[in-house]
Amino acid sequence: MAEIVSLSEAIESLLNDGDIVALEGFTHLIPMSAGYEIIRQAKKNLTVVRLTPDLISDQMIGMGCVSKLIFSWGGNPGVGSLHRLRDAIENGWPLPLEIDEHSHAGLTNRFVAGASGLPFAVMRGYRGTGLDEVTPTVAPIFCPFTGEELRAVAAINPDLSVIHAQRADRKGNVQLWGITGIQKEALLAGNRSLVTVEEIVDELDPRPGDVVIPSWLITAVAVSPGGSRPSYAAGYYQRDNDFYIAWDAISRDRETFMKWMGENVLSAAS
Amino acid sequence: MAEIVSLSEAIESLLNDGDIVALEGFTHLIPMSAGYEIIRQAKKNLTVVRLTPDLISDQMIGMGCVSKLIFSWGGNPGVGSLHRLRDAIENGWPLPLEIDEHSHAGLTNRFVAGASGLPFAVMRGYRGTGLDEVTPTVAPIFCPFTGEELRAVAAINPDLSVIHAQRADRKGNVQLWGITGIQKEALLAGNRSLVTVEEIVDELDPRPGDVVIPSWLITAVAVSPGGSRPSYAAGYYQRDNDFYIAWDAISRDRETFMKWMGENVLSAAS
Amino acid sequence: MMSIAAARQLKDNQICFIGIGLPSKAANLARRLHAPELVMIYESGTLGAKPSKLPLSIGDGELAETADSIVSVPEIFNYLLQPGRIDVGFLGAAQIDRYANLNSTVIGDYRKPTVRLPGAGGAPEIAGACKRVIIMLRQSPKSFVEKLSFVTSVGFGSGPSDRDAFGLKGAGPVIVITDLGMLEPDPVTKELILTHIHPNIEVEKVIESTGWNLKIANQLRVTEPPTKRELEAIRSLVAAGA
Amino acid sequence: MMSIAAARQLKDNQICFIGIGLPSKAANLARRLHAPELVMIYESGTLGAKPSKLPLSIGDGELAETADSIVSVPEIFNYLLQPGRIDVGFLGAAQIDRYANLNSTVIGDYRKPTVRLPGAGGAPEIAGACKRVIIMLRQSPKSFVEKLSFVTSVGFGSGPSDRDAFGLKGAGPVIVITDLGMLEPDPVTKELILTHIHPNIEVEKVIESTGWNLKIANQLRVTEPPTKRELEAIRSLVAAGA
Repeated sequence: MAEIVSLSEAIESLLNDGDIVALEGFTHLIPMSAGYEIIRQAKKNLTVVRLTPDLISDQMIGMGCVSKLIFSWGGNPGVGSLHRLRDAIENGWPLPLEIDEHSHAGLTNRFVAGASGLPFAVMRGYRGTGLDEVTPTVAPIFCPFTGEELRAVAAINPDLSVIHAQRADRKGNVQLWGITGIQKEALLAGNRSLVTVEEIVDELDPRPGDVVIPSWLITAVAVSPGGSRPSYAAGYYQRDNDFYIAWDAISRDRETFMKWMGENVLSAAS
Repeated sequence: MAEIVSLSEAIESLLNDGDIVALEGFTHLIPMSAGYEIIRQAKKNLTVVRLTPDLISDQMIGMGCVSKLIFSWGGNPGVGSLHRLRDAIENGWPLPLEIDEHSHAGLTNRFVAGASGLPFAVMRGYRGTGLDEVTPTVAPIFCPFTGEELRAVAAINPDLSVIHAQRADRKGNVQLWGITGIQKEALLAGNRSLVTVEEIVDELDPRPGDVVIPSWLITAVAVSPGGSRPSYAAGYYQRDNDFYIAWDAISRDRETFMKWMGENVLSAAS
Repeated sequence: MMSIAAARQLKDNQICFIGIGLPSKAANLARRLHAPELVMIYESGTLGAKPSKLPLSIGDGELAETADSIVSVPEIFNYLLQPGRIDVGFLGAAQIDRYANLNSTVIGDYRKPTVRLPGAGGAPEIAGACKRVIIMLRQSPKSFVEKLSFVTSVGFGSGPSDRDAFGLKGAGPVIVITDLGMLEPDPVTKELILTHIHPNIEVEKVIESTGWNLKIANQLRVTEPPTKRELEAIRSLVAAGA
Repeated sequence: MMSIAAARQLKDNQICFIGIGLPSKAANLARRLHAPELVMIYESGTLGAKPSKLPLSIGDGELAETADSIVSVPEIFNYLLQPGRIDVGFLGAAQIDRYANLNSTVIGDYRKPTVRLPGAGGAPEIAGACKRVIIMLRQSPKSFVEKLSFVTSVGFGSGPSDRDAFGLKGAGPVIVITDLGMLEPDPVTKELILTHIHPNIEVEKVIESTGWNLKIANQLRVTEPPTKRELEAIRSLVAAGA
């Protein structure tokens, strides 16, 4: 059964330097506040897994928490580049960044395999592309019935998987709705898991399109109102599109970025 | 986009003698009326696919529509045997019945592979069991990353997949809720698909726990009120447990069975 | 006695994979006694169902209505059962052998069966993936056999190393509860040993009802008789109807 | 002109896989013109979204709120895209070659890139599995290149037989729409041929903007100029804001 703890306790007890950590939320319900807490606790040498690294990974990379990134699309959605991600790959600043790169479908299936307790998943993809050559977690596999050549992708089982959700009840059952993306699979693939939530309520009244994750599948739940900003939580607040656009200028320059992080993240309480 | 047609038209135009037909509904929303219509149209030489063959398959087998059964649990739930199924396997009456037999997990993954456009799915299972030896649609497969031995199951893509749902709108979008089982995967695995529904409504108002299948994934929708009886449709009618118990006596004897089918199915309008 | 003995095996907050019949009765009994927070999972996809009466089928409406959440059948098998997230799985069968392998497929030859049984259902993966497996089965020479007609589900295969060899993740069967007593696998050989006899049952009766040369534990115990509270709970459960 | 030309490629009732930017603009334009029942699918999981304005990201709240249904990301890729159920996929890229292969990964060496681009996202499987692929890309010698830095998505590989060899199910790219004109694959060789130039564009300009020796169709046509209705629709769409 999930323990209900504070966000800072959760990151302190569940995440170690050198861990593989997945932070999921496909454009919606991105666990931003967990990322801030990881930065405040100056975790090091992390392998971050995320389909769309987004601002959360840009910040963790720029602050030197990340030595490897497993991803499938590393941009600022609708805006352009992630400048901290680019600076790390192109110039090794603040640290060199190793990458393990997939398509969305490929990384999705790595999570599905991880959630299913299998060492790999099978898919139609990669053949003829450059990723097929450069990515070691992709391999040929042949159908034992038809002989057809397909691709296997290696399962991913993060040490810790973090997602953000709208609500939990007092037993730690979690409810999310709207675009629910890859969150369930990412959570189930994790050896440990943390769900940050907008609020804890007495009763999770059913909602159309909701996904309810029982407490017994979760390690810890932490309350973190606004924990997705500048991403959004359907029913709670909207996506701050202006901030995504503003991030381009903030993150483009190393000093401006460090100053912003100091003022807005490092000095903030969790 | 799905065409809205009558049940008899649907079975006539979508199902041919010799076809592979999946009829799904895991204990709930079993497409019974579609089975009755198949019997009335005296379809022959069908391969029926169903995790839990249940009364619907017992009747189709007893009436001589079925030459092969692909299944994973062939009993009368909570009651005992399916006597027509047993009579066909044990005594070849009315026709010999070929079987391709799996575990629930195995047949589930055959539908998942079929729905995913893959020739097979990978799972942990079968090793050490008799099914591993007698079932040709199971084969060893090895993880290209870890070397671990697992099992592949062949995809299944029925010529026609039939499910029952609570409602559709006038465009043919379908909504079901409650226990939704393997229905979505079975439907998507089919080369053609038919959904029988309790009613057609102007607007599918969202419901907690509902599954909405867009019209463009469905070949035809047919209205069939009470189409699941004696199974049930959550929100419409309850499971007729008494009839499941009564079926044991009706089906035990060939003549009693034929008489019941004549009076209750063959002479009824669709 | 069987369902009471099985109910006692369950602890509060455990996650149990439940089939219809005796397992469902045992789990619902435990929930009314010492394990109110037992999480019951039916393979139809209902998680945390809290039925007020015993369901006839795993698809009964009340299971869905009282569940914490309902998931698809692929999720049940691929996301919940296969990765080993379930604490306890219950199984029955038509036949069992000394290594707790089970047959629920056929009696006689597979291609020309004397009796065709319903088949595997969820059993092989429950046997393979649950952390612990509890088997419930009435004891007779026809059900406790030297050699199964068909291996539907693997207990310990042909001995202590087979589960590892087959890549089965769970610990396998931990106890077999019958109408006469209880058998547990020997920690080393994994052969089933009679460790308990139920009150008023003779050991000879158990030996006669076993189709193989049954080994008896050095310290054979008598199952604790049903308490008044257990008997009342079972009566009220049965009275609520199927 | 690019989004109007792309919108014209779409037919009513088609199922389209949409990315943000030009594709989203083109599809929403088609929906306001000749294809009101166009089904728009965003890879975030929204099926049949009907946004009133152009979304900034594929996760914008309005896409979810106006969708017929929302499915998980595994469902989008495994159940809908991979089996070839999508009629039209849109792609952009940083580079394209004469066989309509696309690069959105890096400029320069993969291990030591000059410019690191966002990467593959949904593109490789959109290119592989949609029945038809429409590519939208501004034309310049830097984007229309003899050799890609990296093959992110396969158009026709190195010629007409590669899609079959790679097991790709869809027909591949059917048209490349640029700011200067439109290119279509030769039915036999699959090399991109200039088939249309936009109004007031010189053929020389197109040739100069292409990094390979561009072939011109025997019957080169001029793209039909935007109609008044098209221009009004695009203005109202832009006015509704991002």
